[in-house]
Amino acid sequence: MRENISIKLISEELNLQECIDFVQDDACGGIATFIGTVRNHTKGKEVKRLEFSAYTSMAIKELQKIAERALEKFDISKIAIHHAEGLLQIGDIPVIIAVSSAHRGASFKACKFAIDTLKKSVPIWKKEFFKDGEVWVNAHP
Amino acid sequence: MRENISIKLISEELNLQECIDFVQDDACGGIATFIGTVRNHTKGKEVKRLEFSAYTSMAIKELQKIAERALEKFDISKIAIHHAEGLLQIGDIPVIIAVSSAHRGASFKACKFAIDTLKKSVPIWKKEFFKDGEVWVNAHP
Amino acid sequence: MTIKTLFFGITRDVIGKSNIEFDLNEGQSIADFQSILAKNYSGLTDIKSYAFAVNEEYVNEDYIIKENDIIAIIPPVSGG
Amino acid sequence: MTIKTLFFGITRDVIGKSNIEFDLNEGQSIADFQSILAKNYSGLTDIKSYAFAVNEEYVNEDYIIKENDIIAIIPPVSGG
Repeated sequence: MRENISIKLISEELNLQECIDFVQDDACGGIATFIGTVRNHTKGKEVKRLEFSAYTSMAIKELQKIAERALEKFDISKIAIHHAEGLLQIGDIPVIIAVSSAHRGASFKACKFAIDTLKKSVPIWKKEFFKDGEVWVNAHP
Repeated sequence: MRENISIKLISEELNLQECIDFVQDDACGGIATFIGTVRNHTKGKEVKRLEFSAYTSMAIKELQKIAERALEKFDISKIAIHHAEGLLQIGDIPVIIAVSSAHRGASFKACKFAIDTLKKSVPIWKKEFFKDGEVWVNAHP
Repeated sequence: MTIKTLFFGITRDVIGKSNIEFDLNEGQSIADFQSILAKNYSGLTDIKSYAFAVNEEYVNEDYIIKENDIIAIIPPVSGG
Repeated sequence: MTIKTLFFGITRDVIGKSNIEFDLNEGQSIADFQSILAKNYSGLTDIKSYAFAVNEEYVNEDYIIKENDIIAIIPPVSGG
């Protein structure tokens, strides 16, 4: 792993400060972050909890690729992408992305690129649990 | 102050977790943040430290206006804008902006709007200290 | 040749297993394999769409499956 | 009327004071006041530009200064 990239896919609670500390760089003027939070509803239905499962080895490779592409595309210094696996409750944090850059525009763009791409390409799946059942998100037409 | 806005302009260290906890909302899917960090150089010159001073009462009003405009312009839930006053060292955090929203696009946009506007309109001034002198940023033609 | 196939997310629920070994002929493509899957597991047709990865990299339909490949069925992802 | 004026950032350094009371006539605008300032404090002309606030709100040149107003000289801001 390159020294300006931190990738994690773990069953423990994600640590925001760890991501900030990783990307913090004395040559940088700012850090943009995106912190996912588990929502209590989806399409009007109350969500009780979520479960994330992953093709872990491939997911880590895909996360790494996103980080590398972000470093190529944008004038940024460091990037951390941490994602949780397993059961999450409402308000828990499934994902943290943090990006540092000398000028803030680049870190905003890279952060948005990373979360948008993650949601399209990384083999991680979310199951939503309702009072009356459970559903794999995005799975059905 | 509205219950979905947290504004601070303080001499103590800013607290990222406090901003996150304030904007965290069970109805929201994500939080975008911007964290300013003191850079060790400016235009090729090494910066030793910074000092922020403010027209405090007016600055708080202007910060509040930015937060209110962000809530009007974007589909966001809550916003925190915390800014530091006084002496800061390299790596210290002069500003934190955190925004929560149901859908992530809105919080990214609002966060960028808030920092861009803050840098244009809020009566806070930064003095950079170099080895051989000090300069008010943006002051001279 | 015997090819190991991994199932995730909804496809794992539909198939009822996390992995299956398939007997394939040399020269068969991912498209060929998809037909075999669809024939054997009709439940898969209820899924919006799914992609394939071989050895942890996405591949397209034309990919020719090789000995020792590990195929993964990737239903629509929903991380983040 | 006596009008209190506040100085911040570089203007405070140039003037050497954080506030000054000026004697102004009724009906004078911010533009008039700016001329008075420029005449008395030539150092201000070295500054890129500066704005004015009255009672903690930005005002433009046309604003007519009123009794009890508190004027603030706002040099280019650099927060964040």
